[in-house]
Amino acid sequence: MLKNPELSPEALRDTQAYRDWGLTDAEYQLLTDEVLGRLPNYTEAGLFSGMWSEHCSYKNSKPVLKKFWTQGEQVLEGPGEGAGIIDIGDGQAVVFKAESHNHPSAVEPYEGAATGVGGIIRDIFSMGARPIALLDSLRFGEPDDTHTKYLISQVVAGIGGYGNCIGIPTIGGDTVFDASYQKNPLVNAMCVGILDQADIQKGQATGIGNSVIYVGAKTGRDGINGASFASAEFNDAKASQRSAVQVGDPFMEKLLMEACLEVIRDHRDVLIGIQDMGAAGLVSSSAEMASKAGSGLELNLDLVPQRESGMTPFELMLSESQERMLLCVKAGAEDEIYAVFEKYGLDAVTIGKVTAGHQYQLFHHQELVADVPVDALATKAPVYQREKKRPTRLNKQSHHQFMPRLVDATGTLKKMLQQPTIASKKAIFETYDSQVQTNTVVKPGSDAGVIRIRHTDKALAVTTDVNGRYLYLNPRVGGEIAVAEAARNIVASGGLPLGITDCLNYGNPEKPEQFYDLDESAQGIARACQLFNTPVISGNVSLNNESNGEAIYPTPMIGMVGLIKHQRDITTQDFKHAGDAVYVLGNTGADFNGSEIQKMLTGKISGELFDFDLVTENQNQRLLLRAIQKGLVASAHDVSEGGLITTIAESCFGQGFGVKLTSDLPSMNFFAETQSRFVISVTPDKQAAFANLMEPYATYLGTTTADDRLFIQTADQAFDIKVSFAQRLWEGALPCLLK
Amino acid sequence: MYLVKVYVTYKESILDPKGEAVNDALHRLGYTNVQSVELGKYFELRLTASSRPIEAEVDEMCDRLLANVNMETYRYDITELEAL
Amino acid sequence: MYLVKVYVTYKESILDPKGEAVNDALHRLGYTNVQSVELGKYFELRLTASSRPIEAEVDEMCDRLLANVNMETYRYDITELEAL
Amino acid sequence: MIFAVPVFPGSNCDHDMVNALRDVLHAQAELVPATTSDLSTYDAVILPGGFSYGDYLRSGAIARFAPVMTAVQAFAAAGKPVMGICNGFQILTEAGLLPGALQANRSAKFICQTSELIVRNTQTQFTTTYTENQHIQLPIAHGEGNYYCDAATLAELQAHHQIVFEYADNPNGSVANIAGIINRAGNVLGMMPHPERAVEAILGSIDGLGLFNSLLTNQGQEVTHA
Ligand SMILES: Nc1ncnc2c1ncn2[C@@H]1O[C@H](COP(=O)(O)OP(=O)(O)O)[C@@H](O)[C@H]1O
Ligand SMILES: [Mg+2]
Repeated sequence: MLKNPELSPEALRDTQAYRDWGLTDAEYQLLTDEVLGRLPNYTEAGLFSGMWSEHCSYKNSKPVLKKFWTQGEQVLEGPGEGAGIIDIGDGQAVVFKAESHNHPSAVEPYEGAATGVGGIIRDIFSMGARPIALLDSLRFGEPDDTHTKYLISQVVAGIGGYGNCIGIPTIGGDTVFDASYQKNPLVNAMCVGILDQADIQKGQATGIGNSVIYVGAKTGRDGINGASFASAEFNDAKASQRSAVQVGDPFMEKLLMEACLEVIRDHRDVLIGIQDMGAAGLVSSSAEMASKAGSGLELNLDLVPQRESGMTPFELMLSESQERMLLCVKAGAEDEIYAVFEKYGLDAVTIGKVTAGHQYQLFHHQELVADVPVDALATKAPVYQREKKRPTRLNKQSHHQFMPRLVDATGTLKKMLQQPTIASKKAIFETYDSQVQTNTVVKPGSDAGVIRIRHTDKALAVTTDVNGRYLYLNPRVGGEIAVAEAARNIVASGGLPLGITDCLNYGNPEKPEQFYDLDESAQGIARACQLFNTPVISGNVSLNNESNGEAIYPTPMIGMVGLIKHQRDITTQDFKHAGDAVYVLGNTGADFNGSEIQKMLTGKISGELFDFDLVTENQNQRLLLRAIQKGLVASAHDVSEGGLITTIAESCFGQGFGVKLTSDLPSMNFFAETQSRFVISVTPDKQAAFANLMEPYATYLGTTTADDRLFIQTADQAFDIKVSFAQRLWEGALPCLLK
Repeated sequence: MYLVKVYVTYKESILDPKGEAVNDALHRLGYTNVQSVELGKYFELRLTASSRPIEAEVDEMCDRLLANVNMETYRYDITELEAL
Repeated sequence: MYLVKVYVTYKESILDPKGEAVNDALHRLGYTNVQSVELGKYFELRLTASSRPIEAEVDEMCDRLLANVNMETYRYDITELEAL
Repeated sequence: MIFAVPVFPGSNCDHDMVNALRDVLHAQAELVPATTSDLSTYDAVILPGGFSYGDYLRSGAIARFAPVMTAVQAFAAAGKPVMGICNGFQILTEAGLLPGALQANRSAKFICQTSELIVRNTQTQFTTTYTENQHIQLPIAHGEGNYYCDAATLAELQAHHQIVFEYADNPNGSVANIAGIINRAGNVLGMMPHPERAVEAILGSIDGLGLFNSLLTNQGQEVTHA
């Protein structure tokens, strides 16, 4: 059945066929001359192409990732393992990570998105944690062409299809539409898990003679060398070379998750390590487990459960079949482990063992088909310090702030509420089960999703955020804002930010201008993380998000988790009663470059990004959190895209209250996107204490009302609209656009 | 008017979890002589003639929407229905 | 060895939401000559002969598992495959 | 009263149900594997929500053949209370313990939202703590919750007051706004909404408590029709 008989080592060298797998000539040379001291055979070269891909080795992004701040006394496990871990007290910890599945989702949106969710869930339970929440961060083109609509509906269906079936609530995310993502949508998924610190697992294989056990789905020819595919630039001409698409099987994963968690909980004494098979499948999981432990490893590929006949070692090792895990178990304890998987009807097979030394050896049909140093695979990928050049688009920027001219404030508001990025995302998140596991206190639709921790008084707040437009205008400040905005959403929900994960979605790092974006924004993220005390504990890099040479906006998705110490502090964005005082915390400037209103009125964004001050941001966040913890706040909503007016309108929509407010700002400023602000409502009995605490940072605007009317007298005009009508526009926009 | 029956199945090498679930269920019910099950989609379309040849139109619908050619294959039968 | 192709569709009186969704999508793509779409299931079973007549066996599998006769109907074709 | 909550491979609301019963209602409840063949030591059975066997064929179609379903049949035949929530309802219809079938939602999409229900029959052992025509808020979360039955079956259901819950604002296309039905004998109830998700104020609603409290109050005794 072999379509391409495998090339001999010499033929591989002479034909340079390794280039098709993403290995460069220099990398092949390095492999031949320094790592092996001989020509690699077909299988060996394949192993290296997978392990040295950007997706597995971070060869282009490592120097950038080093700049991240990863310390903090709360960190139990930083980047490096499957997912990071943070202490939340009482012997418990939270585990989280995000993963991109951009390219697979562009090719097969349903399965691409579904397997993205499946993959990130495995990262979490392989750490020993029970997954308790999912989030999805999506970027699509403008929803006005049929292909984009198709992508949106399929991606959303795929995310729901997997998460709903496996029974993990999807409680948050964000969705943005911009032409920048039209050919290259972003599909990032985040999973949060919780564990007892005693259950923390590592992906390692130690102890000579211990067994390597394969569990879960059988290996087929799906997604062969997908890691290299994910790392390659998109190009219409290449469409035909894509290897088989992976299909997700959430039912299998549900069984696998329950079985693995049972092994971790009840067979701790014989379990040495556990790791999911993600990118570069079997080679990546096994080589990493051995390398981390300083061990050698030997696998007999004939024992690998196979879905198809005649698979070659290359295919077996690089297949990205889903729903598979690798365990390292004490010799002699195999039967005990098999019994657990048997109960769930799953395959569990010993396929190899830990060996003395540091070689990675594969046997197939009684022949040694690969024999390479294990560290060379797992840790010796070349690292590139890419060239960095300030992009011309930044050098050409105008210093002038765009000033929207508003003839009709209310009319502009109506239009704003229907912008796809501003409009309600209910049509999307209502297709996700957000309540399974019965811990969801705040469902999607407020600033952060909140889940209580059963049998404690604690809760976790989670969010994903980033505004690529800000980064496009200023990558460094945009990076700071991405973290600040995430923290703002956590704080508005009553949480103390604990840490972040990220998906760094960028263009081709070999282009100096694109590398500039990556490097600058990483520094912005790092600085903000340090100030907010939110270390980066895990993440993922997705480069080459380009189609036919055009890169997306730099889009580092920030996934943040915060701790709510007492459940009474859980706060949502909806106004709660009529007659409450409405305040805005933070100053409003005439900040319009990169804003939704600039986009809405001019069709594009341009100019130098407005000023942003992290210190002010942090101070305002601390102030709000203090007020919440003192019990002074009825509702809090952070101000982001669409400005103050959008924020106020959203707070009205939740429970249908109106407002009667007065401001000395001009109407236009109600659309400004000045950072570091919140809209807060306070019951009359708490108003004095609140004002006292917030002076002089919060401004009183007026009160909520029982009327179905949003009324704001500004310096020049008035916003005046029925709340129910405005809400219909806001909620109706997306379903209408997606028709 | 035409009746078009379209059959969409996974390509070889693509995992078919649904087919496997049915296969396993049939085995549990005692039909151990079942060797394999594939579960695909079956569309019945009714359409009137357009200015283009019907085969070209159906091919295009399949390629664009009814199947994802990265992972699925399709075939179809076209029957011309008598006008009422 | 037999190859059995089973087609399961909704009974006539029943609305088919997924078929309608496809119908709407085809219209949006400009195939306005599409009058209706039904979306059903298509099974390909491979099975070896058992002691019972194959039709009886397939009927039973359909009634018990492959279709829900409250809302679906089925039909099938059986082909005998040559032994290899 | 001891509740059994069968766990099918792929069930995912099984723990939610047991947590509601134990933590909130302080009732005795046990998870039982789908391989269990005897339920005679229990007083009530609740089939939980989820995606049994992935729901890859039709919701509930494969689960209906799990060994525990033979026991559920016997349990129901003995007149003891059986309740099916969401996937549990789908399994009960596939198993023939309740009439009709559950089809894909009218929107062809999964829907997760709070829905308003009207309690139409309070003369069942599952609903005595509600008042006739009471409006309650319960979460729904399903892709195939669109109840279908033919006209004759519907007439039967109506004639015998077997429609227990109706949607106030039909979210999925169900015939006659049906959200939950009971069998003729009055001991098997199936419903798409999730009462176990509505037993704690912090999660948004406590309107689901009525079902469990009714069961606990009536202790498996048939409610005499007024
Ligand atoms: N793809 C999605 N999945 C789940 N929830 C989403 C998604 N997109 C948006 N949401 C929810 O909609 C609400 C508004 O989102 P967003 O506009 O991004 O809020 P913010 O500007 O406060 O970050 C949030 O509760 C968010 O979790
Ligand atoms: Mg927000």
